[in-house]
Amino acid sequence: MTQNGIALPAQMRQDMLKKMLEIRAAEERIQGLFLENLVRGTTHLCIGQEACSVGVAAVLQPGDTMTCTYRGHGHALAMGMTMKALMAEMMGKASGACKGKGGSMHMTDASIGLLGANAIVGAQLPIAVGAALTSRLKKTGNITVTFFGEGAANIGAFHESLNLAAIWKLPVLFICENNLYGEYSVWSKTTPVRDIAVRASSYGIPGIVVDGQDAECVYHEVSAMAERARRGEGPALIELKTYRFRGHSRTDQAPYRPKGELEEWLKRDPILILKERMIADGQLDETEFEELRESIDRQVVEVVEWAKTEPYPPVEALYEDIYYEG
Amino acid sequence: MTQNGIALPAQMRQDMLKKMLEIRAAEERIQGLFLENLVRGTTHLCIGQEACSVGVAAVLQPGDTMTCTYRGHGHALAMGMTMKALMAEMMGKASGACKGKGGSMHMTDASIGLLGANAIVGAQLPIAVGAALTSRLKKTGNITVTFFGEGAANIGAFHESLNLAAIWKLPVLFICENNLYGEYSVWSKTTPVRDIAVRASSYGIPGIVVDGQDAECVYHEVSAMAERARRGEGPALIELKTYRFRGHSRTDQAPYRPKGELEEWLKRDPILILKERMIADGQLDETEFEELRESIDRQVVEVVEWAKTEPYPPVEALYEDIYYEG
Amino acid sequence: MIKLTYRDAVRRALADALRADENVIFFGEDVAEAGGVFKVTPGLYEEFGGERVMDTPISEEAFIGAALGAAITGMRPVAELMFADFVPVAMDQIANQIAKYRYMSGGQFIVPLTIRAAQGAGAGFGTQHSQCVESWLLNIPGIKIVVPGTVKDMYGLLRTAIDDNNPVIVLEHKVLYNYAEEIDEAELTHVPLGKAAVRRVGKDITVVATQLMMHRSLDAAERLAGEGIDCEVIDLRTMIPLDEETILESIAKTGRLVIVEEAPHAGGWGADIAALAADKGIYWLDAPVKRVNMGGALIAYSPPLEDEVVPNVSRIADAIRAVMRA
Amino acid sequence: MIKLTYRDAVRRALADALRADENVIFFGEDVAEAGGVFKVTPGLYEEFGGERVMDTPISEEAFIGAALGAAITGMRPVAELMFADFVPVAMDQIANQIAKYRYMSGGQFIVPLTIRAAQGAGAGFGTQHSQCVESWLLNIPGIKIVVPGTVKDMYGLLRTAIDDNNPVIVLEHKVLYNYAEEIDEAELTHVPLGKAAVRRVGKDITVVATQLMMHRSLDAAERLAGEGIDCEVIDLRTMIPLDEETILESIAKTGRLVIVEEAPHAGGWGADIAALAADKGIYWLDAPVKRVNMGGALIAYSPPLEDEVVPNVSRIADAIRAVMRA
Ligand SMILES: Cc1ncc(C[n+]2csc(CCOP(=O)(O)OP(=O)(O)O)c2C)c(N)n1
Ligand SMILES: Cc1ncc(C[n+]2csc(CCOP(=O)(O)OP(=O)(O)O)c2C)c(N)n1
Ligand SMILES: [Mg+2]
Ligand SMILES: [Mg+2]
Repeated sequence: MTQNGIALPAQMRQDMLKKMLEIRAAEERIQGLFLENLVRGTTHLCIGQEACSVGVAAVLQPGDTMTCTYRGHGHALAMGMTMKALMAEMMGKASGACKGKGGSMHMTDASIGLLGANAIVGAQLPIAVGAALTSRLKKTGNITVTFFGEGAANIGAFHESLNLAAIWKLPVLFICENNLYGEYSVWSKTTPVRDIAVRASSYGIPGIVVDGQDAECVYHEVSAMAERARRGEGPALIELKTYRFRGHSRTDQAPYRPKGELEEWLKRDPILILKERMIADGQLDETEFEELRESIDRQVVEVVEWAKTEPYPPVEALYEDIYYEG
Repeated sequence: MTQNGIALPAQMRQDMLKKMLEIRAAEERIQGLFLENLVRGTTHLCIGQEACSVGVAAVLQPGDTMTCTYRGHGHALAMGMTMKALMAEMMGKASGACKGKGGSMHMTDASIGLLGANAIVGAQLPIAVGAALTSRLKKTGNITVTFFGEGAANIGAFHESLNLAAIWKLPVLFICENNLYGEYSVWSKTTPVRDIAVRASSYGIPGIVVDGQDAECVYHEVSAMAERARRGEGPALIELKTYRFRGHSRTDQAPYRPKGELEEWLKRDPILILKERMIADGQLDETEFEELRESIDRQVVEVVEWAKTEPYPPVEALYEDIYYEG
Repeated sequence: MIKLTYRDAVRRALADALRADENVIFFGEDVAEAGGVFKVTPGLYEEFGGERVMDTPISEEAFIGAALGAAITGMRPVAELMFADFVPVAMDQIANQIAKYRYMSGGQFIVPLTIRAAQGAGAGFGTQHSQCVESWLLNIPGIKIVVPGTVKDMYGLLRTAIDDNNPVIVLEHKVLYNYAEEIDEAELTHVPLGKAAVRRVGKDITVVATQLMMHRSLDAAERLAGEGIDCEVIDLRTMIPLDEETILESIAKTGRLVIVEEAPHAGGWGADIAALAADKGIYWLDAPVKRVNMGGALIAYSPPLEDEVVPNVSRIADAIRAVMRA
Repeated sequence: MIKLTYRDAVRRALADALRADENVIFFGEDVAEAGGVFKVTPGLYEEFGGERVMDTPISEEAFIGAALGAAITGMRPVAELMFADFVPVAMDQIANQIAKYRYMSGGQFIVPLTIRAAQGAGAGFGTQHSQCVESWLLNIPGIKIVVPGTVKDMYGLLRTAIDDNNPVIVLEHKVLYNYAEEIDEAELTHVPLGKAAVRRVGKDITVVATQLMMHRSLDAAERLAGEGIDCEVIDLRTMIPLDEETILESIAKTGRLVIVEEAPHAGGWGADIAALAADKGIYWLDAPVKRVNMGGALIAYSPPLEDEVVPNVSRIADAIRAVMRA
C-alpha cells in the first residue's frame, strides 16, 4: 500500500468528510426505500467505499469527465450531483437526474461531467477512453476517470480499453475499486493475481495500489497520476483497496464473507479514519461531528420526503429521448 | 530470446525439415492458385513462420488438440492434415477437409485434433480453453494449444481466455506467433509493450519469449510448458518471435515494411536454419536437400492437379451440416 | 400433486440432467457456491461438486466460447449468461462460432451445448437488464431458441435442450420465476423442441404469444370470452425451430391473427409470424394481422413507464377487439 | 459527367465530411496509413493527418465504445468495423450502450456517431466474412440503419449519416465497391434517411430489395418485362427509419409483393415488410407475400455453394412469376 503522509488543508478535509457523510446517509436511506418498495429492481450500495469516490472527485477540475458503475451513487454525489436529482431518480421521478428513465444503476449528469453509470460490467471503460480522446483532440487539458470493480478487470473491455488508451496516450485514469468481492465471489476465486494493478504492465502504463479507505491518500495518489495525464503522458491504472460493508445488492446479506472480516474492515471505515485524523489535528470534535452527521441525515430525510411527492414522468415520455429529432 | 542448445534426434529433425518444406511448397502453390482464380476470396500465407507450426506440433501427443487462425495452412499440415484434404478444401471441393464449406480460413480436422481455424481474430482462444477443460475433467492428460498473432493479443477474448484458463488451471498453451505485423500495421503501432509474453504476469502464469525461426528451439520451450500443463500446473503464454515473408493476405505486397527488413529476416529462414544445422551435423547434404525439396514440390503439384479435377459439393450440401439431425 | 415454481423447474431440470449424464457440466457467474443471482441453482454445487458445477470470472465471451470448446470435445455444457441482456457481450461466440461451428467444419462436430439466460421486463431493473433478446438471435441459422412459459415446459424444454446435439439458447422469463403450478410429478418429462402448444382453444381469432405475454393473452381471452369473442391462444414454446403448422391450422380456422411480443416492433419475432400468415395463410385471412408490442420504445426504469411499455391485458384485449371489428 | 464507383463514393463522402466539420474524426483497423483493407480510404490520413484519421488496435469493443465516448463529448466520430461480420464482437457497445445512451440519461446527450462496415456475400470470404447483418440490428431502438445500393446513395446517405445527431450504422455491400455510375458531380448531395427510392416504376407487382439484391431485382424485372410482367422495384435505402409509405403506396397499386433479402429467412428484415403488408396493406393484397432469401442456410466457402445461397436473378424471377400466377 502506498501511503502518503501529507495532510490536506482543513477545508478540503471538511468538504470530503461532509461528502462522505452525505453519501453514507443517502445510501442508508436508499436501502430503506428499497425495502419500502419505493425503489424498484435493485440497488448497489457503496457504503464503506466512500473515500474512493470522494478522494478521486476532489482531484477533478471543471471539464473533467467520469464514467462509473451501477454502484454509482457515491460517484454521482461526489462529482456534484444534487441529492434531489439522485433521490428523485432513485424513485423514477420526472425530476430525477435522468428524468426517471435511468434509475439506481444509471446516475448521469452531463452538466457536471458525469457521463454515465453503466449496468454492463466493463462497458464504461471504452466510453471513458472516447471522452479522453475528445480532450486530447481538443487540447483541453482535461482528463477522464472511469471506475470499475476488481471483478470487471477480468472482462475483455478492460483489456481493450487500457491497451487503446495506452497506445493513443490518452488522459484517462482507470480506477479499480477492489472491494474484494464481485457479487458473491471473493476476488481470488476469479482472479489469479493478488493486485489488479500489476496488469498495468501489460500496457506499459503505471499501475499503483492505494489504500482506498483513506480519502487523503486516494487524493494524493490520484492527483499525481492526473497531473501526469494532463501533461500528455498517458493513462494509469490505480487500484483502490477497499471493502463494501453491505451485500452486493438488494437484500444480499453476504453470507459468503469469512467470519470477522467485516468487523476488521469496519475499523477502517473511511469516515472514521478522516474524522479521527481531523480530531487529532484539532479541526473537529465529536460534538461537531455528530451535529454535522445529524444535519446531513435531516437533509437527506427532507429530500426523500420531497422526492416521494414528486410526479412520475408522463407515459408519453416512453417515446421521447430515443432519437434526437432535428 | 531463450536459446536451447540441445539438438533433437536426427529423425525428428528430418521430419521437421520435411514438414516445413511441405508447408512452404503448399503455400507457394496456393498463392499461384489464388492468382489463377482457383482459390476464391483470400488466403493468408505463413511462409517464413513454418518453424512455429512444426515445432509446436512435434510436441503434441495423440488426443491433444489445437485451434488456430485463418493463417492456418501450416498448422493444419503440421498437425497431420493430408495435402489432399488441404488442397481440395482450398478450392472448395467436396473431398476437402471441411467438404469445401470452410475454405482457406477454416482448415479443420477433428480426427487429428485440429478443432478449427478461425476467421474472427481471437475467437479461437476461448474454444481452446473449453477443449482443455474437457481434458481436465476427463483426466486424459492431454493438452490443447491455440495459435494467434501478436495483433490478436489486443482483443478482449485474449484477456478473458488467459484469465479463465489460469483460474481453472487448464492444460492449454497460448502460442502467440509474433510476426511483427497485424495486417498492414507494425505491432508497435497497436501494442504498447515490446513483448506479448509480459502479459502472462496479469494472470500469474509463465510467459516466455522464444526464437520462432528455430524449430528445435520452439520444440524445447513448448515441450517444457506442455509437460507442466500435463502435470496439472496450468496454462502458459509462449511468444514465438517470427516473421511472415509474404504480405498479410492475397495480393498485399507489404509496402509498409521498412527497407531491408525482409532481407534480414530471409537470412533467418526457418528451413535454412534447420537445414544448415543438419548439414553441419552430417545429417544432410545439399543434394539430398534439393532432392527432398523437389520431390515435395512434385507431390504438391500432383495433389493440386488431382484437386482441380475433384468435384464440387452438390448444391444440396448448402442445407446439410447446419443442425445435427437425431 | 406437488406445487412447483418455474424457478424450481429450472433447478430440477438441471439436477436431473446432471444426474442422467456425467458429461453434463454447468457453469456461469455465481451459479455454484451462491446458487445464482436469481436463486435458481442452489444445491447443485453441493450435490455435483466443483468439477461439474463451476463459478466463472466475469468474462462472458470466454466462458461461452469455452462451452463451445467443451461441447465439441465430448462434454455437454450448460452455461448461464445470467441476464439475457448480456448476450451481446458474448455475441461473437454465439453468432459466429457456436452457430456455425458444425457447418464450417463440414459436419465434423456436434455442438451439444445449452445457454441459459433470464430475460424480460417488469422487475424494475432498467434499460440494460430487462430486455427480451430472442429477436436478436433469430437470423442466425445453427442455433435453436427456446422460450418456456409454463412450469412443465420450463422443465421439459430445458431437459430436451440439454439432450439436444445442437446449440440451444433457453430464455427464462424472470418475472415467471415465482409462477407456480400444481402438477403431477410424472408430468415432468421431456418436451420436444419445435412444437407449439394451443393453450386455449377458440374459433374466432388466433393469438400467438410466449412467456409472460402468453399468460396475459390468456387473461385477455378470458375477459373477451365475456364479450362473446372466442380466442385461440398459441404458445410458441420454441422460436427456432418454429411450428408453422400449428399456427397455420389455427389461422385456417379463425381467419384472424394477433401477435403479442415483449419486444420492440422493428425486427421483432412477431414479424416472422405475420410474414408466415401473409404468405402461406393469406387466403384464410379475414382481417389485418396486428402486432401488440413495445413499438419504438426502450425500457425505462421509472415504474409507470416500465409498466406501460410492456403490453398489458387491456392493450392485448383492445388489439383483439380491433381485429374482430375489422 | 464523371464515372464514380461505390468505393470512390465512400471515400469522397468521408473526405467531404472531414472537410466540412472539424469535429469529424475517422478511425478503424488499418484505415489510415494503409487506406483500408478494401482500399476504400486511401489518402484521408495524408490529407487530414493522424489526429483525425487514426488506426486502431484490433479491439472492436474498445474503439466502438470510444466512438460513443467521443460522440457524447463533442466529436462526430466515424468508426469502421471492416467486415460487418465483426458487429457481434462490438455488439454490447452497439446494442446496450450506443443505442440506449441518450435514452437512459433522459436525453442529456446527442450521440452523433457513424459506424461503417462492409457486408455481403459473393466474394469468396467464407462463412464468417460474408454476412449481411442488418437483420441482427433491427430490434434495437436508438440506432438507424442505412444500406446504400447506388453510388449516389452511398455518397449521400453516408454524408447524412455523419451529419445526423443519432448513431447510424452504414452497411456497405462489398460486392458493390467496384460498381460504377456515370454521374453529374452536382448530384453528389445529402440523401435523407428514411426515404425509399422507386428504382423502377411498374404496375403489376412490388419488389422490395436493397443493395446487391436490388440490382438483381432490376435485372429480373427487365427479364420479366419481356414476359409482360411489369415490376415496381423499391430500394429501401434505410432500414431504420423505414419508409412505410412508399411501400404501402406501391402495394396499393400492384396488389402483389415479393421481398428479396440477402439474409437467412428466420428473422430476416423482409419479415417486417411482409408484416407491414399483412397489417396496413392487407386489403390490397391479391396474392401471398413471398420472400426470396437464403432460407435456413449458412454461407459456405465453396464457389458453387456461395453462388447458390445468395438469391440470383433466376430465383427472383421465379418468385415473381409464382406470385403473379397466384
Ligand atoms: C457483462 C456483465 N456480466 C455480469 C454482470 C452481472 N454483475 C453485476 S455486478 C457484478 C459483479 C461486479 O463485480 P466488481 O467488478 O468487483 O464490482 P463491484 O460490484 O464489487 O463494485 C456482476 C457479475 C453484468 N452486469 N454485466
Ligand atoms: C475481430 C476481428 N477483427 C478484425 C479482423 C480483420 N483481421 C484479420 S487478420 C487481422 C490481423 C491479425 O494480426 P495478428 O493477430 O498479428 O495475426 P497475423 O495475421 O499476423 O498472423 C485483422 C485485423 C478479424 N478477422 N477479426
Ligand atoms: Mg468488487
Ligand atoms: Mg501478426
